[in-house]
Amino acid sequence: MNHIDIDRERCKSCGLCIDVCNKHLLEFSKDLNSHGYHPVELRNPEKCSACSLCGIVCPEGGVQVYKEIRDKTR
Amino acid sequence: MNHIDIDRERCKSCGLCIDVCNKHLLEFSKDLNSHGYHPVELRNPEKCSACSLCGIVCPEGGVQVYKEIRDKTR
Amino acid sequence: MTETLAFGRTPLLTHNYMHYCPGCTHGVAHRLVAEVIDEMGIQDRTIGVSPVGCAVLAYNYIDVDFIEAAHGRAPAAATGLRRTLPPDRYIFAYQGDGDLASIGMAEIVHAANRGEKLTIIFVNNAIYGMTGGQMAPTTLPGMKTTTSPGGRDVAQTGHPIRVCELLDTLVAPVFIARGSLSSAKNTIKAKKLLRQAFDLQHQGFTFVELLSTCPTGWGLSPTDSLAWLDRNMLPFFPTKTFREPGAMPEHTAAYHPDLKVRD
Amino acid sequence: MTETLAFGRTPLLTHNYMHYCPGCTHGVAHRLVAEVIDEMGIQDRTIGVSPVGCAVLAYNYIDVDFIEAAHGRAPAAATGLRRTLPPDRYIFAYQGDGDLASIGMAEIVHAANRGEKLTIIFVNNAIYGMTGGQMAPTTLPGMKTTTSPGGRDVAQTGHPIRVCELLDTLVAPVFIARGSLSSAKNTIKAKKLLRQAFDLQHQGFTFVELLSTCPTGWGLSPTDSLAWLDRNMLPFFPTKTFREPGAMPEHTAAYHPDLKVRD
Amino acid sequence: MAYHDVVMAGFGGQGLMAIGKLLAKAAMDEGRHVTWLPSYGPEMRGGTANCVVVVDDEPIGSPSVEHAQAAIVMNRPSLDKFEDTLATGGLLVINTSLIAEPVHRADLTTVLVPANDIAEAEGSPKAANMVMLGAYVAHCGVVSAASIEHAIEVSYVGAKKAYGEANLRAFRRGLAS
Amino acid sequence: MAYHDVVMAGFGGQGLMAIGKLLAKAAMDEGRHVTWLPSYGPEMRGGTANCVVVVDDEPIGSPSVEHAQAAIVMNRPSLDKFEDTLATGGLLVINTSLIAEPVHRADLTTVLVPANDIAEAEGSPKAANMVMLGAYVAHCGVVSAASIEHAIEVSYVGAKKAYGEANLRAFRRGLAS
Amino acid sequence: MPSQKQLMKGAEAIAEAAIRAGCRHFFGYPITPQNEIPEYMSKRLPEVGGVYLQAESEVASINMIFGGASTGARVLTSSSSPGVSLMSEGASYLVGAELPAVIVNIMRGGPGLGDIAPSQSDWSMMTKGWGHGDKRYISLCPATVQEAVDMMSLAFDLAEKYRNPVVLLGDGLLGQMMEPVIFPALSEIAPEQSWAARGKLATRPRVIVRSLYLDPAELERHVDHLYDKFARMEREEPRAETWMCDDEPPVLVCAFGTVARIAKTAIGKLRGEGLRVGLWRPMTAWPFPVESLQKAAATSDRLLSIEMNKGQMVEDIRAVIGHDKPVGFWGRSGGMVPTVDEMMNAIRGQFANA
Amino acid sequence: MPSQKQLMKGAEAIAEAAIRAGCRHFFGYPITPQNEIPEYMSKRLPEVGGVYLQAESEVASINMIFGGASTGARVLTSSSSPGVSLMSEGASYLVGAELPAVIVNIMRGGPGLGDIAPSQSDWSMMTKGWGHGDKRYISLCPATVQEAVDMMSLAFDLAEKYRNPVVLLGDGLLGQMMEPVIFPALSEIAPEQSWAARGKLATRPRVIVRSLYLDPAELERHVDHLYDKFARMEREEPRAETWMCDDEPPVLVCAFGTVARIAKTAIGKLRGEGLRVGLWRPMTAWPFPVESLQKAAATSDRLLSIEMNKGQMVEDIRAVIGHDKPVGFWGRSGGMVPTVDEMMNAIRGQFANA
Ligand SMILES: Cc1ncc(C[n+]2csc(CCOP(=O)(O)OP(=O)(O)O)c2C)c(N)n1
Ligand SMILES: Cc1ncc(C[n+]2csc(CCOP(=O)(O)OP(=O)(O)O)c2C)c(N)n1
Ligand code: SF4
Ligand code: SF4
Ligand code: SF4
Ligand code: SF4
Ligand code: SF4
Ligand code: SF4
Ligand SMILES: [Mg+2]
Ligand SMILES: [Mg+2]
Repeated sequence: MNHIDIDRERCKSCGLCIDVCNKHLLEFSKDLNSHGYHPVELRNPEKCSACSLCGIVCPEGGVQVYKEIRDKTR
Repeated sequence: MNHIDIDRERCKSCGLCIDVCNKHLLEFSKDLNSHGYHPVELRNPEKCSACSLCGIVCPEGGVQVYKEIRDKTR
Repeated sequence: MTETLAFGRTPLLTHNYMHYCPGCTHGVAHRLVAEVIDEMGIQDRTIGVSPVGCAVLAYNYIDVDFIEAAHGRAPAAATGLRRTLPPDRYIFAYQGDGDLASIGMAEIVHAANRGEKLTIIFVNNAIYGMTGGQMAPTTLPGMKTTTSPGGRDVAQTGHPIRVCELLDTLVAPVFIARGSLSSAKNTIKAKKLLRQAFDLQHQGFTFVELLSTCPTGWGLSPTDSLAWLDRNMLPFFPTKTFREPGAMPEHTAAYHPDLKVRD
Repeated sequence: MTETLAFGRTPLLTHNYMHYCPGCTHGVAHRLVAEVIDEMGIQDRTIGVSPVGCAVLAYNYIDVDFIEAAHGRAPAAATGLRRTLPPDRYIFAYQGDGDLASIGMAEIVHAANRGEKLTIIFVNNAIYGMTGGQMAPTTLPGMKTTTSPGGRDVAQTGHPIRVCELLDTLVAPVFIARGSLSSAKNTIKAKKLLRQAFDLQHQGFTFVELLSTCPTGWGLSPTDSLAWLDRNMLPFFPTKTFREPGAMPEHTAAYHPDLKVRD
Repeated sequence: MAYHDVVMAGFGGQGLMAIGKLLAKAAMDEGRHVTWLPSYGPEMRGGTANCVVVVDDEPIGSPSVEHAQAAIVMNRPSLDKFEDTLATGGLLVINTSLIAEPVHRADLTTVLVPANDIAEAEGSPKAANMVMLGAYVAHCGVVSAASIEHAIEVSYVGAKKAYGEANLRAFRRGLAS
Repeated sequence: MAYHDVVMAGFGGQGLMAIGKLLAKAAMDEGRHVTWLPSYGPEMRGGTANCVVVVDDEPIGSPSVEHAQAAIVMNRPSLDKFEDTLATGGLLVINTSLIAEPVHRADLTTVLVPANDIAEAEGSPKAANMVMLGAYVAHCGVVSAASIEHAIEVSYVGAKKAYGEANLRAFRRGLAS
Repeated sequence: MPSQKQLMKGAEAIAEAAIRAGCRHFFGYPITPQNEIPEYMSKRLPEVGGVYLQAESEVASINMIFGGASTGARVLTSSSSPGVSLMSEGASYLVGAELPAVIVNIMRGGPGLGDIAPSQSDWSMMTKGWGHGDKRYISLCPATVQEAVDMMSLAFDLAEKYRNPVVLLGDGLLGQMMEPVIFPALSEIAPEQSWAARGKLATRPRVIVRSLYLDPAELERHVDHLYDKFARMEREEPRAETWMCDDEPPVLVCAFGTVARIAKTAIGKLRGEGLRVGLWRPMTAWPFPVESLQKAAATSDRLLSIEMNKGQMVEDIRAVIGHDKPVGFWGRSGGMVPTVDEMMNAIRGQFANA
Repeated sequence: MPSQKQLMKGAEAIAEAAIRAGCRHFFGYPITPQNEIPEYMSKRLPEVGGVYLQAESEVASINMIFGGASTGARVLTSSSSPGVSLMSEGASYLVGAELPAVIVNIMRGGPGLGDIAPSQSDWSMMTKGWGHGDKRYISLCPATVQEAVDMMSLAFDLAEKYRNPVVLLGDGLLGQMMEPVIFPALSEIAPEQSWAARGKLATRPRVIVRSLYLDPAELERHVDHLYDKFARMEREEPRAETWMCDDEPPVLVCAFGTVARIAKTAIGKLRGEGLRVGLWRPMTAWPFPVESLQKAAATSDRLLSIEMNKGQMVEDIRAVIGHDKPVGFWGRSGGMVPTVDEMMNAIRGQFANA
């Protein structure tokens, strides 16, 4: 399954990734991180296209995007 | 008669007026002024057209040009 | 089922937590620079020059040797590096619009004019971020800042300076381009410009302006800031490549410098 | 038989003996400025700013109130005058190419960009006259000076800076022109440019570059210097009017500054 | 109370500077000497920030303070920083909406205020700072509540009036907490 | 001659600096201590200029001099300036090609040299300065003529060799004058 | 109308005080910790018909000041340490051309970029080395926001009295803190100086504002003239405060600016402990109040200079005291503000030494 | 190969000496009376594989020096008073970032544009106030062209020893005069400093050359570290000469640079008249040679400082001597060079006073 990995401590709740994800998969967490921000979380990983846009816009370099590799022989 | 008036003490013998006078009326004097330059002198005033070119190029503002006013009734 | 890293954090970014405000695109610009250096494999040959401005701490984040220049003087300091280091080094300076276009105008014009073999990254956010949002030379007409409380009055303070256009009148530069960090698409393009500049650096002076946001100084949310940039900065600061190697400003090509005064 | 003064010495020139070298066209430029002020009848409302350069003593020769600025800072000092004096005053600064295009690059760009209501007279003789003939930013490629003994090497020091072209990228200026003092004909034209600039000064920033000679620095006779100027400077520094009121650089007209950030 | 000092600390943006100024203004209006001194980190936004207010009947010497008599802390890092430095027997007002940690020092008077919760309940989520100020004034008494209320009234005028009223309500909730 | 100083003055461009350097070089080659100090007006070209050369067997203190022991003057303003300041009994070498005025002081040894005329006659109109130097050396003897001739030879080499030879001739004409 | 008491940041109060003193023209460039001065000016000056102009740099600021002062206007610029460094050349030009102007330096930690925290480490630069050549500047050192306000009109008056630049020397603490303050009434000053370059008049000789005197003899005369003014400043302008000195305390603390007020707290507490300590505070860094110091020191056994730097004013104190009695130094640098407790310890140490 | 004796202008000799000392990079901007330095460099450096670069201003020069020094290269700039003023900020940055570099100041008359004649009026700026913050520079003051040559390699060595900028402080007289001079052999210095920014190596921690320490506690530690270096300089680097002092003369003349050599002539003549006068000459303006002065002054009754300014070094002398004995001052300013005669008169006056 595609998914993204958000560095909770780096996230500053700027919301740029939320805005750019055209699948609308990202939301602020209710919890605060130690810097006082509500880090972003991925809601429905199964819908993630691993398009990387969230990573490209994140000013904190806080997002890594993983793409599932399907076995081509299948 | 047209003529020009050269401020001997201002003249620095740069020769720009000599060069610009297309009637070739200007020459360096043999004498030095108090600054050590050979000031320019007008040789044949009768040929001067009062074109003012010598005055326009003189960096010292050292040339004044006088034009004869002929009586138009004559 | 295996997975691959589609988008990862370049190792050229250190682990330090960045001091930038939420949504500030300085962070994006940093990442792009780090990625380019990483991809070119020149980390050990690259020296950065940080500005005085919000990016003064750039050395905390980009993992190459760094020097910190006085306000506006990064092009001079970078010149000092270039003229003393072996030619294989890559040298970049990172400057804000106050740093580069205000106090540092003489230094950037002259480094460009000398054709210093540098890459200058000009992060234009139309404001003095670090000092609390004062008017910059690139502040837009009518834009409110802490020193233009009624909006920039062009009759008193003039219009924004377009640095790319200005530098494009000089003969020596080999690459001058303006990009924008206002969207993912533009960010990808901006990275290409940075890569071009670094690739061309050993041929001469290279310059990349990046239109950037300052949500804090602008008093807008990060997302609104991106939209504001697109709507208001782009019409006056068109994104394009102004100079590529071989191109020359008007009147220059026809001119054959072969004269000598005195022998 | 009576006679009339076809060409006289303007009373705006003082009686002081000028310290310039024989044939130096600084003297011509001084005279033109004095004549323009005289013809406009604004002697009592004009304040000059002298540079640091051979023309530092301009105040000894042109009979108006004067201030003497630090090297390169005449546009800033003139700004100080403009912003504190009644608006009817005429303010001009007279600067050399080292003064204006080297150390003073930031100040001239910013005064121009702010649209300061000034006339800047830029006497470009492609060399540092006063200090003994060092390379200037406007020194021509290959030209020998005391600090480019092998001729200006464009690979190391770049090409001459064309200041008119550079300033012409800014929005605010209302008049930018380049003239030459290389002949009587050009001198007459140059005076017209100066007059235009003074006439337009209360509308905004006005700038006249005058290509000028430095026989001493160039190591040529005064007459050879004029010819050298024509042959070598003109191809790179075309004489023309770059900006007139109403004209604007590309992209500017289309731009409508009506935005506000924060209310 | 002749001499009093208090430090107010939290994340940038939590409004600590503003309540410090209100306190200072109130003290000034009561005819006291007063200083207000801010301190910021390198961040323009976010990060931690604090201010110190000193009130005295005499002209004030140092506007900065090593061991404050009171502290208003609105986030965890500020608690860590200021709990240790408070003067013996000092007053510590803590925003429990954001700080779960217990206070270790036993010699302090500790006031626990769920300021964000109270402010949200009041319909003014941004006024948690005012709740804290209210609680502080209630327990410390360096100035009268009326002086603070007056300071709020004159500080938020014109377009900010509605905002001032919300602040006033939050302050009163804090006073009563 | 243990200590000697001389001032050389004239219009800028008359080559005073150059003959001062030749004297200094000759003195150095003779193993003496020497200083050479120029002085210019505001003009880049023209105006007056002078240099002072001090020669001594001891290390030299002041490179500038109030009352010189000798003067080479090549124009009128320099005569006006330096005649008065010369030390009692000093040596004054005057270029009579350009200076018609008489010398007023009776206590000086005055050497009159029509330097420009001699140089022109010699076919090197620009070498009037060398003529003056020759006359000075002949009357003063601070260095030997041979040392000056050597200095001229090594100073004008390559493309300037012909120029050096003309200078040498002019210098010798001065010596003999 | 003098205003009623207001709570105001030092930096803003300084700006308002300048306006009250008749300043209508400000040229400056942002730098922390004094941005509130230009920001306040940008808002307030247009309201009173004045001009705020953001310069492209501090080099430009000081040269705009040069131009503005040349017309006789009351002009102001402000900056902090690195920016003030950049003004060195221009400051020397102001002295040379005999132009009045006021420059505010809200000092921060150095050298180099340093930090943005309060410091007093430009004492030596401002009193001795600011720019080249033989030159001097009057420097006023307020300790409170109210004093800064009061000194602002004094600064303009002195600048005009002597036709010389005057410095208001504060630190980040003074610039950033708020205190209650009362302002004098707004005054309008018409620039009617006979030496001002405003256009050639038939009624006076032509004005040339310059610092070039190519003839060394003439320059020397000019410098002598400047030094006559400096000597007069040294006679007429030293200002200092002594505090808690009536009982001729054996230990005399010397401190200026905000450090002096912290020292007052410390001294007050030490007095509570029974230790006899007094304070001497120069209110002018230059001219250094030599006589006042001599008088205050005469009855004490030892002096201790306390500064927010590595020991700068102490050099001037030692120059005055000579070897007559010990002059100690204690300070914090790099933006560290001395605490009352550590200051008390440092002062106690003087008694231990005695 | 050490060269044979050559007749050379001071300014050119300084340039050649820098090259001999391993300097291959010069950045500078023309200004009289030191143009011969850049001019010489522009010709000579390319011959030895070095780089001459004309900067756009002195502000750019000092910042190019900053970049060049960051790579460990031996870098030089030179200027004269107004240009050196403009370098103030950058100089402070060099200290803060601990960079070695050599700056030549060939002083001219000031303040402002002043004139182009010899002067010593930047003593105070260079020793106390050059730039903001707590900082120090070693300043070497040669009196002869040969000494300037010798001090040039010392300057580079000291700069590297302490990682701090070093100033060669000359005056227009020194720069413009010709004297015979012998040069040391040409040396090549490879920039292999561990602290140099030349590209990140696996073998050492990443290099960051900076002067910003945002945490005041950290900046204070850094400044303390700088002051440890300054204290070491004060112990190890003061240099001075005493002359004609063996017979413990009652009058001690103090002079530096070219004034000291003129003073030697004057003293020599006065000795001829039977007056017992000695000379004390600091060869380092900072660190000021306190011990040497104390020693020389110990046996004299009165001191007279002679300077080409309005009295700057005399302040340092008075700080050392205190009230122990009279310290007089006599000088010329504005570019006037003291003559031997008037100097003799001034010194004679000391005997009259006695
Ligand atoms: C000589 C000097 N002047 C002023 C400053 C204060 N200062 C620091 S950053 C800055 C401007 C920052 O604006 P910009 O370059 O646009 O960078 P941004 O913060 O917007 O990225 C200023 C004026 C300084 N540090 N040094
Ligand atoms: C700060 C400073 N730097 C350098 C100088 C020395 N200087 C005087 S004039 C000049 C350049 C003159 O050249 P330019 O402006 O072209 O005028 P020109 O003499 O050719 O007319 C320089 C570098 C100075 N006076 N001040
Ligand atoms: S990778 Fe694309 S789809 Fe997945 S969360 Fe990020 S932006 Fe959304
Ligand atoms: S873009 Fe980055 S910092 Fe911003 S909300 Fe998303 S993860 Fe957080
Ligand atoms: S006015 Fe014309 S014709 Fe007469 S001398 Fe001058 S240039 Fe020649
Ligand atoms: S142009 Fe003027 S200065 Fe030149 S030679 Fe003619 S008169 Fe003389
Ligand atoms: S102030 Fe502006 S530029 Fe600076 S970090 Fe914040 S958002 Fe970015
Ligand atoms: S040096 Fe050149 S510019 Fe200066 S006066 Fe001489 S010729 Fe004119
Ligand atoms: Mg910016
Ligand atoms: Mg020029």
